[in-house]
Amino acid sequence: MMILFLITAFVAIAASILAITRTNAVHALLNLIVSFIAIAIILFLLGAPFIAALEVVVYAGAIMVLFIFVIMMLNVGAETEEKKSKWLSPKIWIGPAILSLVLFLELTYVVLSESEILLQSSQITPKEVGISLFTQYILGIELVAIMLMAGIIGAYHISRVKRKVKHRFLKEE
Amino acid sequence: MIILIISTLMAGGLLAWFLSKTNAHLSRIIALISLLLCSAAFLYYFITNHEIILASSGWLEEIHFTWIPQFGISFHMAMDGLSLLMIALTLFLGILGVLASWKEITERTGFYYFNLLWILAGIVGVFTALDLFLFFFFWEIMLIPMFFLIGIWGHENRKYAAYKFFLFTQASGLLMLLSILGMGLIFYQNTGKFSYDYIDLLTVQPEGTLGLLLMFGFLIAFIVKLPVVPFHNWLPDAHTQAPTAGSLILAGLLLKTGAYGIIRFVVPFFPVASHQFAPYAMVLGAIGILYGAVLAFSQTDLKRLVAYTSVSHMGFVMLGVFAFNELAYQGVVMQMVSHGISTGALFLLVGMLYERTHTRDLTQMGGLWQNVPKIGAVGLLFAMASLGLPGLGNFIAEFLVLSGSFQASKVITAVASIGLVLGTIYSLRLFQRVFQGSMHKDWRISDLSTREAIVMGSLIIAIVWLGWYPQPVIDIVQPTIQLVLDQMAMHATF
Amino acid sequence: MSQIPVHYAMLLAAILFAIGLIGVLSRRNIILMLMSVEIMLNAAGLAFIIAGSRWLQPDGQVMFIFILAMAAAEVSVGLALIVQMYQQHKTLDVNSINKMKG
Amino acid sequence: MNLSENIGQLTPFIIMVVAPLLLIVIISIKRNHLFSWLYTLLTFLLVAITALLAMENPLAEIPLFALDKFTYFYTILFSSAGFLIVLTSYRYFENRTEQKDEFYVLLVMATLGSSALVASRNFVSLFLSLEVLSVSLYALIAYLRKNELGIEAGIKYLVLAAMSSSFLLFGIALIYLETGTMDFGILAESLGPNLSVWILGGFALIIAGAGFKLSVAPFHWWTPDVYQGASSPVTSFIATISKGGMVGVIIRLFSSVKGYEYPSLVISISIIAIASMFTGNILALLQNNIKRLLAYSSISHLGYILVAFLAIPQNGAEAATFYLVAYFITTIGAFGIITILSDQDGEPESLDEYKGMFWKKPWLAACFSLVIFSLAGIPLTAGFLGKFYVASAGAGAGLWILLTVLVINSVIGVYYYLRVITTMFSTEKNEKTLPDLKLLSGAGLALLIIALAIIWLGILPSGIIELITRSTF
Repeated sequence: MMILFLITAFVAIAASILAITRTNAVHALLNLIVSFIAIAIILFLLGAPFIAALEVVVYAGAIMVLFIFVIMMLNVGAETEEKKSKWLSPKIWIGPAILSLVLFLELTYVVLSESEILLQSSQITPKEVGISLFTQYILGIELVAIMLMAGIIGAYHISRVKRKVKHRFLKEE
Repeated sequence: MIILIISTLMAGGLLAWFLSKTNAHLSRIIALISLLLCSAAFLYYFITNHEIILASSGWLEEIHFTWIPQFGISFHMAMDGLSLLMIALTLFLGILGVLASWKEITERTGFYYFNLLWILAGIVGVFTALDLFLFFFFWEIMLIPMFFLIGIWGHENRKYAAYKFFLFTQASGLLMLLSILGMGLIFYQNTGKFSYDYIDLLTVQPEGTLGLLLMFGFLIAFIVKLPVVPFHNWLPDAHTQAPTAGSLILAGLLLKTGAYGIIRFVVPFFPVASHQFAPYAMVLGAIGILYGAVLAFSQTDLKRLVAYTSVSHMGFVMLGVFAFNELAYQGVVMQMVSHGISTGALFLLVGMLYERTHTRDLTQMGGLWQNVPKIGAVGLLFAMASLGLPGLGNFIAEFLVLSGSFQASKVITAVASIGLVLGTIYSLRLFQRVFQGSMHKDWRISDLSTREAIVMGSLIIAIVWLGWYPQPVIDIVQPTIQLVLDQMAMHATF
Repeated sequence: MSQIPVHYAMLLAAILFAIGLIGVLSRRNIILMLMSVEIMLNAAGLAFIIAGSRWLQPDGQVMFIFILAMAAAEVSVGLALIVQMYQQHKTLDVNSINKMKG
Repeated sequence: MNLSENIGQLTPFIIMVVAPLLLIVIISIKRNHLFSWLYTLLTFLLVAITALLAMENPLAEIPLFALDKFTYFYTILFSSAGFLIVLTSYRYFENRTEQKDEFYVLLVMATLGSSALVASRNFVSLFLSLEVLSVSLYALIAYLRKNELGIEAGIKYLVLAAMSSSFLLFGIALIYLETGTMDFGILAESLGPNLSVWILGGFALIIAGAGFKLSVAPFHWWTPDVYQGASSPVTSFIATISKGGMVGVIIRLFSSVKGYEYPSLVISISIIAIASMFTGNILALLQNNIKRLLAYSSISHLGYILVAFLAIPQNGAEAATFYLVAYFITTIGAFGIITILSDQDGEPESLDEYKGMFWKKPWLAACFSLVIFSLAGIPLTAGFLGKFYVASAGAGAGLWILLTVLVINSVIGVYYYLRVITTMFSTEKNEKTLPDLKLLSGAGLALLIIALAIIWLGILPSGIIELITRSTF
């Protein structure tokens, strides 16, 4: 249990350090995703499986995809063209790959061992969280709704392009 | 009565400002009319009540409303003999100020008279406020219009002078605010309710170091205004750069608020502390007398010269106030009034000469007597007043102060008396340089106009009257002096 | 109570937080700065889960969900701003857009 | 627990939730700037009125939030401030070709965030309200997209705000970890006389996060850039409502956990207060850009408010609130005037553009002078009474060192405020023409209200003090 935690923690820290030291945004992003997945496993170990799933789905999934989207959208110009060839060099992907491998092995071990770890992981069940969320924190949900609304309006207003530019990624704009 | 004067002045100021768009001349007339109205009301009040005024020993007229009850602040104003006298001086010099700027101010007249009248309103408020918060309020109200007056209509270096004036007085004023808060707090701790009322705070009597600290808060504000030597720095600049009426009001009235503050607040609030501090204060006063006189002697700028004489004259006030006896206090009050008149007159003269010659430089002038004998005669009279010639108001004042302070400290008084000799030297130098000697330029200038003659004439009457028959002034302020001395006797042991 | 000592877990959160902070302060590429902020937010979320599991309360997890939502909203506006900035300045370097001084 | 029973108490908030959503729907059908403007004015007015009505009968216990008089007072303050900001800015946005209506939507949402922030009695709601406010602000700061400075300011603010939010969150997490609660009331009970390292660390991080929002030194670096880059109505909003929300919730937190009883907290807040006063005032001395000058001056004003914080047992909460009211009116007035004087080319930011303004536009310049005097704390204005209130509370709590610093800073402050005044009264010729103000326009009305309010608070403050005393703790 403890050993699992330490390994995952090491992966998370290593991936985060790699993420903030990369010069290329996409490489940083790859590392960041690994870091988030590592944190998801830690959340799982801490007894919050639901949150662990959310971490993977929303953070490592949705938010990071948003980043990738923007990075790719902005990647225009000659300088990036020449870098493109280096993207696939092993130097870049070997780090995240190793870290991911460690996480994968760990997960496999957890799943196969079906030990007390899985049992423990649901001390606070998603049901409890849900009940709490929709009773005690119902007004918080309302505020989050408003916040997301403000985010949508703001993002829409700021990024709206007046000139009808046909961008290679955003044809329908 | 008090309210009437203050509100008339404020309303007159606003009116003068608003109407200046249609006719610039109108604002002068409105300013004059509102001042005359106030004076008339004041005279009427004085004549109908003069028996009570001379007989009573307390507050003549009291206005008391609750204002901000949460802080125990009330709208409390009252007038006693001292206030009455100072209001009279304010109105008198105010009228002269308006008359003096009749020709001098040609631009932006409306706003000018607005400022002028609001300064006067602030000064009247300072002289009558009995709630310390209210007092501070008026203390600041007279500051801002003065800042504009110097900053907009002043001479070449006006911005610098205005800033200096404002920062000096504002900084010291805020220290006073802290002291006021401290007094209120002690009162709160003693009685469980907040009050900034003068009468209430008289009972506070803080002791020891605390008393000294609180006293310094007040005292610094007042001696900056007065000004006493280490804090006099702003004065020559402000006086020199201000327009004539500005210098008149600065010297004649604003400096007096400092003296008034010491008599009214510092000594009664902190008899013990001020008694401890008295020797130093008297030394400061004596230094002021000598320092002002020496510097006055070495000036070449006419206005600066007169400004430094104020420093010297106000040294007498400082000396007298901290002598703590009746004689000295009578002298202080006399000095306040007669200095207001004599220095005011000198500033007016300088202003008149400047209007005609466009210079304030002593080295440029000389031999003006042939051209303008009337101005010369008036100048001679007020130079004499300034040096303390018997028969004129200043003599009585200085004599009383010196004989009063002699009882308190012989050495300091003796040193201070040298100031009288120096006063003679600089006054005569002033007169000689301007009016006698050879003419450096071929001045062709006119003598006193009727308006100016009225102004100077009334000043001459006032100063001569003070010199020959000062008793009414002394009688009027007697109750106030008695109050201060009683407070002193009650709490401090000599 | 999970078997992982609270202080170890908090140490991890703190380290991640510090890494994120260093990232924000040292990187000049605006996208990387935003990513570093995400690391910081994530570390804070982790700390909430640890605290929640210590007290066996769902509040920590609720808070994490809220942080998640906030991060999403922030990133969406932030990326919109970045796109706009890139269109105006053709750069992602925050130093080179620094027009205001004083 | 039952929300439907307390519907009357919730009305102001419901209006602020529903109104912007409805406006979005209306915008999507047809855009009309005048309509959006009037609609928003009406919204703020309704919020203020319903909050005033709800104030009569407060104390509804609902989860996360405290709907007490304090909350309603601040809600009224915020909605009135929002009203005035909107009132001044019609022509400002009309003159720009951008799409204008989203501004109003975001403004109301941000005001909701600020009001909810004050109402928070739980760290969860504190965080969420703060984020509603912040997310709306990111877009508002960069609202004029053509303005490069706006985008720059928006990005700076976003990164720093997100960073400060994570500080805040980590701090909350530490406190939660140690005490097991995020509710202010329960937290107050579980704090012992000595704070553990974790809780101290938590508070330190919370102070850092909150200090960023309040823009007090040393967390103030963003302030001048954002003030300059954002459009004036938005700057006005940041300077007032956004900071006011934080002040309100900190007062609530500080007085419920009795923060003034812990020496470590008192010392750190004192240091922050002193640093803010000096930093703000000294850096403002060097400024020639009026918006940056006001930014630095706002840093020092927040420093003054912090002094009142430490005097919470001695009317400090009232003093801070009163100071805030005075600061609100004054700041909205200052930025309102800049807004009014803006034209298509931009805003009059350089001090030189105000040269001799008094002789060309006496009314506007007189209003501006009044505002500046109020900022400087000269009697007859609201600012003076605010300062007096703070000083009196501070004196009551025996904070003489802080008060001395306050006095020194007031004098330093006077110097640069006077510079603005003398510039306006300067008799030098200035070719630059400033746009006219129609007295009967919304902006004219707003200025009139502001000027009257400054004088009213400066002369007869007892009514509002009474109200504040009844609505604070």
